[in-house]
Amino acid sequence: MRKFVLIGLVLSYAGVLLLAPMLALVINLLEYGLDTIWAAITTPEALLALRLSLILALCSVMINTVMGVLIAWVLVRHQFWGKRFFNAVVDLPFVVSPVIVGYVLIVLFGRQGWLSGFPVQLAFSTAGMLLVTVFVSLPFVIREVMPVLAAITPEQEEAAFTLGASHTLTFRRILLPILWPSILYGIVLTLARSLGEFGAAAVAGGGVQGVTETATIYVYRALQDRNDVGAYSIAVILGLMAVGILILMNWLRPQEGKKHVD
Amino acid sequence: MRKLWLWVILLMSFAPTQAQTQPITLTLAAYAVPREAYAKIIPLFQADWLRQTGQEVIFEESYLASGAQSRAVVGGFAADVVALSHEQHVTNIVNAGLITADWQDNPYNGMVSASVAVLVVRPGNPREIFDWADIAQPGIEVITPDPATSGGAQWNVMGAYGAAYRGQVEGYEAGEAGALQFITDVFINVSVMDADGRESFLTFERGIGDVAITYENEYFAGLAAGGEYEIIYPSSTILIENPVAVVDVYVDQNGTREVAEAFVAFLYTPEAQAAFAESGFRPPVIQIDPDIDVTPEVEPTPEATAEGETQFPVIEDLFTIEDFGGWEVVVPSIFGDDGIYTRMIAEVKGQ
Amino acid sequence: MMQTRTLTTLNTSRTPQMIFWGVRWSALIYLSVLIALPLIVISVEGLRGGIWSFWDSITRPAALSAIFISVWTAALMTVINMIMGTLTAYVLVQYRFPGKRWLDSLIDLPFAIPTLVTGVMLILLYGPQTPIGGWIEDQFGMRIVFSSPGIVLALLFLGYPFVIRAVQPVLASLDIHQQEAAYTLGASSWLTFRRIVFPAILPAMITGGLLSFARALGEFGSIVIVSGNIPMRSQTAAVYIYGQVESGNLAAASSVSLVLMAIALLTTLLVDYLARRRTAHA
Amino acid sequence: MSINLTNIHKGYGAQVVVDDVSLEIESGELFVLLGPSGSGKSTILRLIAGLTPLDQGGIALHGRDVSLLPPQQRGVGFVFQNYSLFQHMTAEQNIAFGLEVKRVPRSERQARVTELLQLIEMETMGKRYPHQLSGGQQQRVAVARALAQRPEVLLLDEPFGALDVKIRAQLRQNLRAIQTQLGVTTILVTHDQEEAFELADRIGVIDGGKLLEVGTPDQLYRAPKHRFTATFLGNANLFPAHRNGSKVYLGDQHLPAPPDTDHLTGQPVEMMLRPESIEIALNPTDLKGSVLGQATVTQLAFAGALERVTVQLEDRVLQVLIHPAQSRQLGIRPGDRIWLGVQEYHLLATNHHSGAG
Repeated sequence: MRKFVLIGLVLSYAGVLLLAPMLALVINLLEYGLDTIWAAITTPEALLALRLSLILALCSVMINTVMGVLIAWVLVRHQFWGKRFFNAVVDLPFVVSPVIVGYVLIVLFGRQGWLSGFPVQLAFSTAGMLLVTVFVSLPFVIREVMPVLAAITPEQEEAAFTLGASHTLTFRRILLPILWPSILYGIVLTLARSLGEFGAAAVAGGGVQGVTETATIYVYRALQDRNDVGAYSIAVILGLMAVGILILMNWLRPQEGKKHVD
Repeated sequence: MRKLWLWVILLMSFAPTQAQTQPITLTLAAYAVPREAYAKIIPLFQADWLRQTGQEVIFEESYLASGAQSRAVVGGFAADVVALSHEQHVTNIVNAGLITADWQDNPYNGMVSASVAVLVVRPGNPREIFDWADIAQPGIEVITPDPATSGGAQWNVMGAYGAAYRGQVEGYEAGEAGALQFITDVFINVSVMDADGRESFLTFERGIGDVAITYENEYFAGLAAGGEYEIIYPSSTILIENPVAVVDVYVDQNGTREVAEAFVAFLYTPEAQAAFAESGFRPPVIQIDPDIDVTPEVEPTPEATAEGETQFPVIEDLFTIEDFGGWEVVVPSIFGDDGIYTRMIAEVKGQ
Repeated sequence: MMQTRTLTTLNTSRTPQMIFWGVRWSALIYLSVLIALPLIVISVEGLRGGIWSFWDSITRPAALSAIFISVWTAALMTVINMIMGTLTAYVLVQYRFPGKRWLDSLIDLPFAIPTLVTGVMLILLYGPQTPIGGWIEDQFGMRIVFSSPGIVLALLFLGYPFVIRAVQPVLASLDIHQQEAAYTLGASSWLTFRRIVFPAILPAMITGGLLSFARALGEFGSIVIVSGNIPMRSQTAAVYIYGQVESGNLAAASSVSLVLMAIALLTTLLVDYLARRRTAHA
Repeated sequence: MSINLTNIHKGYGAQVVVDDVSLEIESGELFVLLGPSGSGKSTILRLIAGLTPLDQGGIALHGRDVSLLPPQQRGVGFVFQNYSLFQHMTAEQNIAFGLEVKRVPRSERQARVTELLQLIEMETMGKRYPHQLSGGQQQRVAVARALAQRPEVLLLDEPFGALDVKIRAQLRQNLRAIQTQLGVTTILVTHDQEEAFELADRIGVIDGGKLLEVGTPDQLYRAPKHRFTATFLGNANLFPAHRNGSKVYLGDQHLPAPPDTDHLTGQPVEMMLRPESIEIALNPTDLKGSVLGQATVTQLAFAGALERVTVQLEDRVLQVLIHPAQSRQLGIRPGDRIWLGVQEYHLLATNHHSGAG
């Protein structure tokens, strides 16, 4: 009896909190009819915005995967002064208001910024948007990889060393396969966060249509332009991407009793 | 489609400094509200420029809140032309040394469009709001944007404040004390303050509030999009003026001075002004040409139509920001850290 | 002693040593540039006018209340989600029921969906013109969106997975024998939960809760859409910062950011400490 | 000489872990490093493998100085206490890994893996993952993996530590057989004296980072030089004694001095009596060896194949092991007075104390 009460309670909470808003969005969109929706999605601006979002997200995933694994490695395996401080600040992007992130970029690289002599145009450019996207999605790979890396005993690597494997070969053949599920999970989280970034990218990029406008900025602007069908359809596309990511996450989420992939 | 992408790639790779025969890129940084108007004006200008010079103009348009746009340009967003809601935002760019010429050196003082602060109510005006005084009544829910983020919101505050200051609001004494009392009573009624003017009006459209303080053009834009509400013209209100300027430093960098100046000049032509009028903007203070019909395509309020009125209604007591010393005085004294409004809002909402 | 030193440095051949240092330095420099640089910028901008102007910026009524609103909405969310999240994790681990897999997948949705879209969805569901939003306003006279319940609701959505994902593995790895032992000793299942299960999962609950708290403090995308943004009433610190940036008041924006970051950093340090303590116990 | 350690030294800060150890190990020998946990024996193994950098001294393998080489270039096979199999690889892949690293052609690799699987008697389990294998099986795979490259030296760090007693005994025999068959020079680290006795050609006893003594199991058991060795390898009754002339004096008793102990004359020494070398009789005339004196039985305990008798000789308490049959024949009970004799005894210098001191 109590079992059913608890299950019912949890299902209704999750339903009201998570499912209902999704349904509201989809229903509101479908009222426009498929032709209108298709037209709204295929406007050049919408496509360019989606394209930019995808490019930024993919680039940020690549950078953060490589650097994330490296940083996780250093934070787990190396001993150095200030390690605990570095360990704590890794989570900072998690909590800094994205608007501030965008504005810091302008303060640093803007026309009269601290580093205005920087050779690459970062303020109000896609490069700058990439930088802030990389920043806000930095912690995910690191945080996923660190515990797994910490759980690997050094003997596995030492065993490989005594068998003649170099450091790089050991990393590739011994560590990477063990870390891979957590890296993938981190990648998916990074992808999701990058795709969804709004505040920082809007401030850092200036939101020029077709140039520095991402899908989320497009949704925001479309709402302002009373282009509700455009806003809802891109929102639903982002939502569908989220669902795709969700499926990936569920598939990849490190599970109990399945620690080692066969 | 394909062609556009090609251009985007091209534009991202190098700065637009092409020879005359090649297409030239003009970057417009505007505030969000006149987007519909520019959507009509830009093709007209492109055709006009092509006809005159044989050169194609490609537009990069950015529409953000006016303050954000101004900051972006100061921060290095190399826009050729800025069209903002608020003179102060252009002044910021001037102060940053990016606009070097006297941008107000034209018959319209650098202003390209105008509007007035108005009240918009639900169909049938159920709460019986007819003038400023009515929105200060207890129990009326008022929507206006946040002056901290929205230039437009400052116009709204100054419209209310100014009308009371001039003794045009029933029940409030003329002068500073009465005006402060009036905006205090109004802001007690304010329930949502969005980041910019358009967002604020959308909130009203979504069913929040009994009355929105907004701009005449916002009302017409909403009406055109199928919104159902009524406009109330206060007997006394402020004339809203929207500046446009060429950013000298950037046009010289981009090699776009000629086309940028031509574009700004084009905004004053009858066809461009007609496009502004269609979107609900009044022409700048000095009538460009009395013969031009600047009637908005959209029918104004039913009452106005009934009276056969097709022009923008005349405001009995129309005042400007200059009556209060201009923005350079008003911004610090009203909206500054220690300004009248800033102290008032902390007190009102802190209760 | 001399000999000692020579031998240690020479022991492993040069290449791995260089890789070792290269890896460390590139990782640390990358972290510093990416994270410390913004931190420095915010600190310098926030403290540019001296400590008193900083103090002045953060004690201004609107700033103080924005920080306060951010903290209480995030705290309320954290408490609710610690309860509902633990319950969800418990149901997911203990019971089998149709739709369990779906529920398990759905929980990560807030991680995946752009928060701006979350805001849009909430308005479409609870806006005053929607059937649900209208009904609630008529029946209870309570407004959801454009008001503080909207903020809490957006944060609840955002923070839901954190506690669940922290508690779930701990619950799953709990020794079933402990619970069985408690049953044989005559303990009711509620007592068993309270005395055996609860103490075991409490650290995970707190870790997940604090993480979601820190995450909620900085939330902007959904809040900017659903909050009423009334200073002193429904304006959160992140939106206040946005307003200050927009109106060109960078010092005030930086000051409030510093306070937010300090709160968040303390929270993450607390999480770190708790996690450390948990592993020490295990 | 297959392995040659010269004055090797390792410390962490002020803590000395390996203190000036020198050792020579013959080709094909199975050498056991025996010591309590924390004695530094594993560290010596890691120093030889190059997994821990050396502070001082030299290590040569088959005449080649490897002191400065990384582990990859030392050509040693290493078996870890917890096996450390690669969890994401099958048994076969684990064994083949080292060959892959050395770029051994596929066919040859396959042949070698099959051969090794046969050697460890796991021909049918090559496709299994470590988590599908028992502890003993994992341990055998680890040995096979270490042997795959035909290393000059095989190092085993407590290889049976995590296994239960029965499997341990069986694996010991396997290992000894494999080692003899391949003739690979082997060092095995353990804290289990029984394991050391069973496997070792020679044993090195280590305590507090110092290599105390080296010898065959028999030597070390019967004639240890150190008190630590005496007590760590089996049980020993130790009593202060002194040697004078051709006699050893143990309190009032005196016994003939063992051969080759002249150098201990005049020094304080300890006499070591192994429990099984003490005889019990009801009459002194029944004793075969030297008479120790008359003692009182205080306790009798069944200890499997033998019976443990605790006796008190004046103020000394001795442990004696006798056959149960003899015990029955004598019919002794606690409180009985019996005669003690000794056939074999050994003298140790007292100042040769164990430990780092």
